[in-house]
Amino acid sequence: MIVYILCFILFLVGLYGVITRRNLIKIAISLSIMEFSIFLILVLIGYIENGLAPIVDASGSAQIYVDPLPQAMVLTAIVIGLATTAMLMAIAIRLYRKYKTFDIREIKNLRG
Amino acid sequence: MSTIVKKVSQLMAGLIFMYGIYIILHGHLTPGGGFAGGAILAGAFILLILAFGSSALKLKKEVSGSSNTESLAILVVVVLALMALLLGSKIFFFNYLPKGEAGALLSAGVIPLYNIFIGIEVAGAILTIFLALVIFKEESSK
Amino acid sequence: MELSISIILGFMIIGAIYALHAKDLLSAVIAMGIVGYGLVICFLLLKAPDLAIVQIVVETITLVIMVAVVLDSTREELEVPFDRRSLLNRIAGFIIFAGLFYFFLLAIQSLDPLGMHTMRMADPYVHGAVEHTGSVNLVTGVLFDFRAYDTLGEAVILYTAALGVLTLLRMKGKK
Amino acid sequence: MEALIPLFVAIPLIAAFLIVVFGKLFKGFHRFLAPLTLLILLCMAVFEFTGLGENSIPYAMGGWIGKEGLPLGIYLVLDGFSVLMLCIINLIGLIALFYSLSYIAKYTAENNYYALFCLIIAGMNGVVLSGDLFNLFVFLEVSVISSYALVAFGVGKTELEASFKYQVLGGLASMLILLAIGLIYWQTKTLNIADIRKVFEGGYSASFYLFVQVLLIAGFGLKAAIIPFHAWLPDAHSSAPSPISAMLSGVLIKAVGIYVLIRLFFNMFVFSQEIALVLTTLGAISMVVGSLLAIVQWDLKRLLAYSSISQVGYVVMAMGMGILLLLRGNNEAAAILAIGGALYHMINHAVFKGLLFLNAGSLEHRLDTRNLREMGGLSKAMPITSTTSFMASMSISGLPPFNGFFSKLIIIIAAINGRFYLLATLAVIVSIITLAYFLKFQRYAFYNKAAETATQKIKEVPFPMSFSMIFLAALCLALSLLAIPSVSETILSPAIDALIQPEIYSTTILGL
Repeated sequence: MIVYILCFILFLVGLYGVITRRNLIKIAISLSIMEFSIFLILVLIGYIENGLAPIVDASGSAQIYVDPLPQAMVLTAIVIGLATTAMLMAIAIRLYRKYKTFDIREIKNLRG
Repeated sequence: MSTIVKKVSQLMAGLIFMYGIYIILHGHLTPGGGFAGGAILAGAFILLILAFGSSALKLKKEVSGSSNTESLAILVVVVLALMALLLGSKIFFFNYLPKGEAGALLSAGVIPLYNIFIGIEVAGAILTIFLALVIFKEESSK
Repeated sequence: MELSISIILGFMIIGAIYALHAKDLLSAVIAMGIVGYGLVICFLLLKAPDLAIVQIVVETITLVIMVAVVLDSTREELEVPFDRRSLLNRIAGFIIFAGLFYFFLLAIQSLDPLGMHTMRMADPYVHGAVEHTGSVNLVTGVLFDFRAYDTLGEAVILYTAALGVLTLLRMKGKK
Repeated sequence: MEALIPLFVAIPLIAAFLIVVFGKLFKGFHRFLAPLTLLILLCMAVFEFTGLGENSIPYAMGGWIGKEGLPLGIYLVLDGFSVLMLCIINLIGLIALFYSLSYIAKYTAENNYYALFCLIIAGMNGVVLSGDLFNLFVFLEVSVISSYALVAFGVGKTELEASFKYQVLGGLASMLILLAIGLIYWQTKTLNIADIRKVFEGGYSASFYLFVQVLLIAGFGLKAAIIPFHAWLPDAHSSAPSPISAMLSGVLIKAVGIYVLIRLFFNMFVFSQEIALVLTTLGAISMVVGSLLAIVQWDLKRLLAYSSISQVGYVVMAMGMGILLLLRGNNEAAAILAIGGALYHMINHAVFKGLLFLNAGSLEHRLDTRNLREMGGLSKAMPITSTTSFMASMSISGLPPFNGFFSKLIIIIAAINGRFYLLATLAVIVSIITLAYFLKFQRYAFYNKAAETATQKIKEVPFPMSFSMIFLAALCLALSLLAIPSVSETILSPAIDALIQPEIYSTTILGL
């Protein structure tokens, strides 16, 4: 259970960052950190003791494999994360050109 | 960038490109697949752009090319998926090609085809994102 | 297994905390890289080579994009002033976080411990999957056959993001 | 019939890809293809609606049909509730798109706009049809990511800032939802909504159950902008281009927020008292606070955005009331009334809030301002805008004979029958406050003495815009007919049945 608890601590670190940081780039980093912790929780859920990586070998003998479904889910989620980060970066660089800063306290409507 | 960097990255980009294609084609046999391979392909292009640099005008042509490529690739994916629906089985995403012998390169029905087109789509999308950022930086710093 | 992953996770947490508190944005981005690459090692230990490959490539590309955004900007972060309001905020935040943590602990008490997973929906994705899909790589089988519709959605998301970035980064909004 | 189900997602996707490729080559291609796509989708939705009746049709993706009651692949489910949502989404989408034909002409990169519009429609159709938790998440991301880009379509300062705020809070919501999905998979080992319910019916640990439900309420509450999760909505909905505001306020927050909450709490979880209380309270708070915040606004679109929070509060509150009444068990008629009222109000809100945002767009199109203080005396210059916005305002404030009156009345009657006297009083008071701030809008925009602006020069908006407004205004009147029992029997009853009898939903999927 200790690994799940550590994962959740990582999640909380990311959440803390999203709430307290005042810098566009750091907010994006915090969101990525939250994502990473959830990926790890999902893969940990699918892990099976002494299981093999989910690639069937040629001999075809019956063996224990880890659960491929959470892995497929995480693969999807990784790509979603890339998409979100790209959009955030596009907005951040655009705002930077307008205000010459990444700090949201300097940007009019984003305060608080 | 210096000549050494350019030469080395030229060589490396070729290797990375080959590796990406390998990953895509063997997606149903070894770890990896369309997503990993496509991202590697995009990485090769990004390396070349970083090493050689380019004018915004030339990059603009490339970005419209990559955007068109990704649109067509994902269109092919949807059409492949729709094919079974239209051919009468009434099933979206039906794996209608023969499965072949498990473990061979030409097996698993439509999966390798999906892998290839998803790979092209991912490469195009990542390249588009990168090029759009670079073009914006060049144009707005003028 | 549990121990080695815990150690790597410890490093990831330290990296994450450093990323949030670094004065320099470039080092913050690189510290995020530590977390991302640590995740790759965890994936390898947990028998998920597909994910490891995708994560390492995607992480690299994310880093390239982020560094490109950060490089020619001011990297200094403004100080957060410390006053009574921020103290109150901190106390409230601490209570909420402690509560979340406590409820998470309670919630996972009854769930399967690490490695004791059983399969219900995923059972056919493993047993007999090779005959059904023809794909030796079970994750590819799930991604492109059993749950191919999800994969279409995923590709569409990346496509949307590319289109969105193109839209957001055009020079003039109105004619 | 069922072969059409995947086409609800596939057709708009294909249209979007074609628009990106050929939009640059042929001029006017996108202006022709996008409305055509939406028209086809609307016809398909209406066709499904007429043919469906009380049934619910599952569709197995890839032909993977489960064995022994265990689902295998991804299921799409078309039942009374989802087909109703499909009709609303595609109808409002079509109207907003038709309106865009002249509104968007002042922006650059028009073909990207139409492509993103098709993608947002595809995402919402996917969410509404999905019977699989993770698949639902994926299509939710498709629709919200395209909405991030559309909010910032004008790339001005305020648009970018609003979009950033929206993205950060939307990203946070997605993380909470993904965590909840992971935990649910951990407990139940399955992702199919009907199958998850089957596992939960067999027993669960109370603390786990509560934690997951709270995560989901926070996640989808952020998407639906229920107070206290509303911070992004006023910015995002007010700075987007007006047709997009109409889409976001009219259907997006319902399709990805309210619809999913209702679907999960009725068809996936077994009812629990605590969560029903939480939903009712959150709904009541949003209803009151949203209207109080709206009354002090001078920015027209911000006023409308806050009023969206308030009206969505009505829907959530009525749903929570419905669950509470069902749990009590002795007053099922009131429960059905509450749920029916919530659905009816949801449809109505999509129509009149869409119309109001289109009105605001017309004013902005001609005057280049959203500030109510800078308007005035426009009732002569823009008669169509003025009349339609008057109808929409009266409808949203709940005056007869418009549709808003009947849906609010049904909710209030249900509250009184269920002995929630406090909630009934609050609903009446909020309705009066709503009337107050819409009278303010009417007075300052149309009937005040003309301000600095020379009103003679202002003309009525072009045909596509005025036609869309007239159509929606007519719909405001027509929807009042839903209050007639025999009409609502055919239109609303299948949706209510799908919700209060989760066995129908489960057995059609698991019984395959």
